[in-house]
Amino acid sequence: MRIGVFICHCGSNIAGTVDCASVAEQAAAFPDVVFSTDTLYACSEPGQDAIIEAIKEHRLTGVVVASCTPRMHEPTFRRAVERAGLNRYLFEMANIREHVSWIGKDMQANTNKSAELVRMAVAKLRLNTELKPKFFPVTKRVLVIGGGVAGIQAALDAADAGLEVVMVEREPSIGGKMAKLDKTFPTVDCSSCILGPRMVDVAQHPNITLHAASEVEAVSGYVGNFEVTIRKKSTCVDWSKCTGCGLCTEKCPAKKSYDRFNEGMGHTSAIVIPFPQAIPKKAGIEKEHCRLFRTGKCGVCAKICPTGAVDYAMRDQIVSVKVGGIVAATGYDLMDWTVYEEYGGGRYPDVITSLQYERLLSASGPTGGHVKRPSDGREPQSVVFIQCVGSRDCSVDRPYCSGFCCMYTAKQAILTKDHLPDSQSYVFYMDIRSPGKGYDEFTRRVQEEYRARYIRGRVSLVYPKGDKLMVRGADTLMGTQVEVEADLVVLAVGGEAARGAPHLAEKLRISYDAYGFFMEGHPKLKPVETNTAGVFLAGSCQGLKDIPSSVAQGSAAAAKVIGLLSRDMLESDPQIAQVNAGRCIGCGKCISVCPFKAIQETEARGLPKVEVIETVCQGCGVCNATCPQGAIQLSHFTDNQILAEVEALCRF
Amino acid sequence: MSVLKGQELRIIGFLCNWCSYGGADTAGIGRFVQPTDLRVVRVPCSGRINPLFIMKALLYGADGVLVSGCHPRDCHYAEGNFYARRRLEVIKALLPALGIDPRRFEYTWVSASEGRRWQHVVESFTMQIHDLGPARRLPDAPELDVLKMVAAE
Amino acid sequence: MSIQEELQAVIKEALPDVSCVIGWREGPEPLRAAPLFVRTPADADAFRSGYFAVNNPAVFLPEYKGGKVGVVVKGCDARSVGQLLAEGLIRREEVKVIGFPCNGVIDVDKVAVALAGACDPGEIQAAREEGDELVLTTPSGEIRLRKTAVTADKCGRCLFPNALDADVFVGDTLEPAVSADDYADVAAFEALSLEKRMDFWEQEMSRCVRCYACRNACPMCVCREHCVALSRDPRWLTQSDGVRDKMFFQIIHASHLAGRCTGCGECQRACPARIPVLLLKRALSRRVEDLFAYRAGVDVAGPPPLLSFALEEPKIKERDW
Amino acid sequence: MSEQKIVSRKFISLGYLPAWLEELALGRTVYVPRQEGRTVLYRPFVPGDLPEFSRRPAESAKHVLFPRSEGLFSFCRKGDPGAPDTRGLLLSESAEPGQAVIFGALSCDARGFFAFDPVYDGCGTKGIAKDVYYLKRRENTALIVKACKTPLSTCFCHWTGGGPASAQGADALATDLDGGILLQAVTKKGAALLESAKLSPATDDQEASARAAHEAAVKAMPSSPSLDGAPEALLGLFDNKAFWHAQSAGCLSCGACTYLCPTCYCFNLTDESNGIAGTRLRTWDTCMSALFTMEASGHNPRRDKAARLKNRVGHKFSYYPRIHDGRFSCCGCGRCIRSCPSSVDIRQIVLNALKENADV
Repeated sequence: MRIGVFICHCGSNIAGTVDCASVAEQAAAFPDVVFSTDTLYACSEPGQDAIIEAIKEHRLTGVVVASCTPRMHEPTFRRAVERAGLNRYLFEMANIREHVSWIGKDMQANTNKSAELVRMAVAKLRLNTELKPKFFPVTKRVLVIGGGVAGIQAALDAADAGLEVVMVEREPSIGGKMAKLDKTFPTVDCSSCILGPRMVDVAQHPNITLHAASEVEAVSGYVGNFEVTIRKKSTCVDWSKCTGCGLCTEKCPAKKSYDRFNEGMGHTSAIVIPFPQAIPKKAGIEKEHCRLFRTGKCGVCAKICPTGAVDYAMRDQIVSVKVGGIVAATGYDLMDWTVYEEYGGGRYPDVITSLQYERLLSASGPTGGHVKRPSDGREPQSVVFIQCVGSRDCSVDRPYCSGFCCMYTAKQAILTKDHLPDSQSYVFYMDIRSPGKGYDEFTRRVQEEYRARYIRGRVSLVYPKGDKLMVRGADTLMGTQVEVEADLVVLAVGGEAARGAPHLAEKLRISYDAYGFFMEGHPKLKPVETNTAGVFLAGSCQGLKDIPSSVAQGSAAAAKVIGLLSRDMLESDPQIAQVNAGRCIGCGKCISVCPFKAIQETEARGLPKVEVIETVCQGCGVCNATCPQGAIQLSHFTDNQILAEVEALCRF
Repeated sequence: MSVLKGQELRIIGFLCNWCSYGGADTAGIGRFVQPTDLRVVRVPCSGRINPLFIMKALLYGADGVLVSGCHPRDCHYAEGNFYARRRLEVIKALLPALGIDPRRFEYTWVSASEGRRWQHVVESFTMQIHDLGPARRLPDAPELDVLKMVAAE
Repeated sequence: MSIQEELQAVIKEALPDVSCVIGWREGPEPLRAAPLFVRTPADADAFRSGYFAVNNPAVFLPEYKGGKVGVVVKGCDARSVGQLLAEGLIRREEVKVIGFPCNGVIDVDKVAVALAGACDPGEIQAAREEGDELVLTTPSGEIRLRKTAVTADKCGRCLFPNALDADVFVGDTLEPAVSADDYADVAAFEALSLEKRMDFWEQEMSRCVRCYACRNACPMCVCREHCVALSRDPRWLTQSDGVRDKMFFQIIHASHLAGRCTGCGECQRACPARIPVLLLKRALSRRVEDLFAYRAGVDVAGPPPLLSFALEEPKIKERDW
Repeated sequence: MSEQKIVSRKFISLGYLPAWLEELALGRTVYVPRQEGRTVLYRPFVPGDLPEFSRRPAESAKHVLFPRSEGLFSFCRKGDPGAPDTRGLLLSESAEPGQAVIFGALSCDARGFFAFDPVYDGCGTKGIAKDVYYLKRRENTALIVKACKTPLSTCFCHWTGGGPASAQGADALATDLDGGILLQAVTKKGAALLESAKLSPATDDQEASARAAHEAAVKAMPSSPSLDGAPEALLGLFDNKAFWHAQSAGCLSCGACTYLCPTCYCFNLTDESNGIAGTRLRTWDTCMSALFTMEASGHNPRRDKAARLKNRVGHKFSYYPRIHDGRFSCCGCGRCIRSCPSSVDIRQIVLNALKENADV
């Protein structure tokens, strides 16, 4: 092999703590290296052109670039060497930025380490072979998990582009958190007026199949050809018959059931249509409240239903569907704020969450939009908002900012004044975070026009005094302690990853962070991709965000899926396992460990052997580590290639 | 060229591409300062790591070997680290039987988001190896001495 | 009828069904039986079982896959058969397993030690058992040795003297002498300093001639000619005579046997340089038993431990950094 | 013993043996049988340790002349960072082998080298292609064999033209006598070793005692069959698959027999390289391994162990003698039988072949 080595300075990112020229000089002595140089920015256009030129001039048959992490620019450089006529796998990277220059300042040690990493890369490259992708057909259908605003946006965009969309929503209706909101900031326009028509579009779009009250049970397969199993949970109502007339909900005797949609701010029946604009507008029985299921005696709804849709014996149904791409848009949930004993830990009925307050403000809410406090139904005169409840608080392991609370608190203060012109709002805050178009102006308006009193400081105690609540906190700007008498306390509870998010991530084989938020492919450059090909992210499941950002991500994820599925055939990654039939003894150990069932038995001249199903193999290499005689080798990560790297370190 | 005499020991890391290599990158992006001994071999999955790679390294010149993969249940390939966990745990038992200090090999799980944790792992393991000092090596065949050469004068 | 005669009869009975029955016959040396391949009833008369029948006949079984073959097994041999079956390397319907109770077998190396230079064990002209004693005829007269001094170590820790899963079992079952394998040999070795342990291997492995008798005598080593010991792709080893490469091959062997080794000790017995290579495998077997409560060739229901996993591993304590 | 002319004779009392070996070890490597672990091998003499004569060595002494692995030469690319594209190659020969003595080898070990000599002296090329590596060591090594007294059950040196006290292929013969060892040199090289003040002149009586011991040793051997027809018999069975299948049933295809054999001289060549520097190794090879005849195409003319065992026996008792004046390339040491994990008995195979061929 004729190898060229390029040591990138990355401006001063690498050259600041690595003597790049020295590394290049040392590399010139490595096996098969015929050309070695250092370069200012290897990834820049002139940098890439220099590589291409060197390939031609020095008849290079392999290239090593020592620069940043291969997770960043490997594809870039592979394309570059390809442009020069080399196979893209005759290329290796040495990571001398993230793994060297950025983690230490010792120039001598860094330079030495960089040279060793280059020697490892050279040693491996000498054993690289040309690999060529195979092509396989794709299923032009996309699965959207979650029917909140991000999922709805992704589904509609993909459907409009002609893709079939399967939407799975855990709740009986789509709409997500946004459907529960009264108004939205900073325009203070009606949430359901914006979202409602989009929800109807989902229901009516010919390309969209909606599975509400359903969950993803299992995902197998790979990009372009996922096999998804969906569990449609029993609602005890046959939705093909239910017309959504609501007669059952009127006649249901269990009128005191917990109202999930209204966050417990009101009561509802045990057979319920979540809210008037629900999509699908179908009734379902909440078994834990239903008299028939609790006492065995009732059955009113079945008797009353004009279409005979009620079926108490209904079971969960399992549906399988093949899709080419997946968008995860599972949103968020509120953190459990009752860990805050100082706010009453849930014991005071007039300390409520911001989302509960949205329901009290909403015209479609349990109070018809009249703000009444839960304890006695009185209109509150003094409303205290406490921000950062479960955000930016290491003591409850929620160090991150939820991002949207400052804005919705301002909105709620405005709405409070609109509803109750004589009321006074107080907002305890840490910082006002309002970067967004028209956002900061909005937070000013609430203070200047609506006269909400903003107090910079945390609340140390909420305690009852008569029928009021006393809110004690610090005013850090004044340097004093303050106590505010409140009729109602609204907690701006922060968000956290949706319940069960890590579990879904495991099914999708995507990463998630310590808080359960899904990991994007790259924080800057791949915000909606994941490291699993064909799986994309939209909305708050990736990290908390407000409605416009969620909608933007929904569209972005849709664009990615549309791009992916616009092709009839996909390229398979050739870094897959290959069987050397001459060495295979057909013992089948690889078959039993393959996580993808990508290896099958076969026969050659009457002897048992195995073969790899190339489009199914994902290239993990478990088989390779299992085969005692090394008859199955993971291309690009063969035993010899890894051993060469080890030897490159150990022999010297 | 070799490890820096008197300063570094030979430590080899086998990292899965999706989690731990990413975690090491994250540590780099965060400029989390680490000792310079470690050299990383990137593999797609901890399940790809044949325990014999570890033994090979320890027998042929490494003073310490560190393996890191995705946390169990988070494997990019669903199951690779489950196999790895068993195999790595079992191979550990070979070290005392060979007269190699078992502390020269450790495996752990670091996700792509855990830059701080990666820094901690590298610091702790490097310190552990420095506490143990250079490893004794079984002699290689004298006829292979030439393999230590990097170039003729 | 002695057990040997009973076995001869059983072998003859089995013959029409199988292409051959594998057992033992007298070997060229009095202390060492050789494998016997009974193809005709007359061949069965040469069959010998007992103290000198050390070889593990299970090693031959994979060669006969595809046809039906009979095999006479001791308890330890039967574990190898069980493990081969569990891994699908042979098929149950293709093997007729004939078992018998085993009282232990000889370790010729221990005889050499017991003789204490009185003669070369190769000079022994005849050997017979008399109660607890072994009577040897040598050029310088008869020598009597206590059998307990020259019985193989593996017999002292044998939990399965009666062949498991035999189609035919001849004789009365024996109670095992011990109730558990305490791996005292491994513990004793690991009680030495690290330095001493490595000294030991450096010395022992320097005798290795790379003949691979250890590998080929191992009933679980089924790669045979495809073994990585000699291959260049993958290339784990150089072909040099270095202790390091020779040690590494033993590591390869032990690691490939992790969770599979039945402890028959054939690797060690086959070694012409008398290197105690079983020790490494037993270190791993102990670990596998501790972690997964798995003994190869015995607990064979379900996949072998290293070809499977559990979501939660109750016995594995991962490093908490 | 009788067939060779004695050049000089000496006696050494046992008490002086260590001192004499130490003297020999000045400027030479002296190999003696030594106990290691649970076996006896030919290892360099360590002052203070007596050679181990109570058990016969498990291995032959061939590794002294024919190392298990030897670097034939090494190579290294020249370092020229300025012009890496035009780097030259530097070759270096391996070092000259030093002087060596093997003391206490068996007669069969010495005769084993007879099988090596013509092969490495270029017999196949009419003397043109001589193997300098082997010949140099052969020249630099002196062999003192020690007469056996009693045979092992696996011994059959007398079947192949040898005997327990033969000095063929050796430089001197040592015989245990009361209180000491009689040393009889049969070559000049041997005589030179006996020029030592540690040795005393031997007497005719001592020589007579030795002769008696040799005769007794010969008498102790069981009678030997005639192997005259063996080359033809084995050739006649070349295509008899059933015969070889039966003979090889117990064979495990390992290399213990060939690696312990004093006459097996086959080797393999491999380059071990780091890409810049490397060495060409010559290592023992064994015809019992499937890889021995594996061709680059993947085709293997000796696919099963029957074919491979046929080669081992055939080579020693048929193919080799047919081009080397009828001399077997087997010295009857019996190590292949003794160390075979399956006790495969080459004597029995040859006898079976003679019988099978006679029956046909």
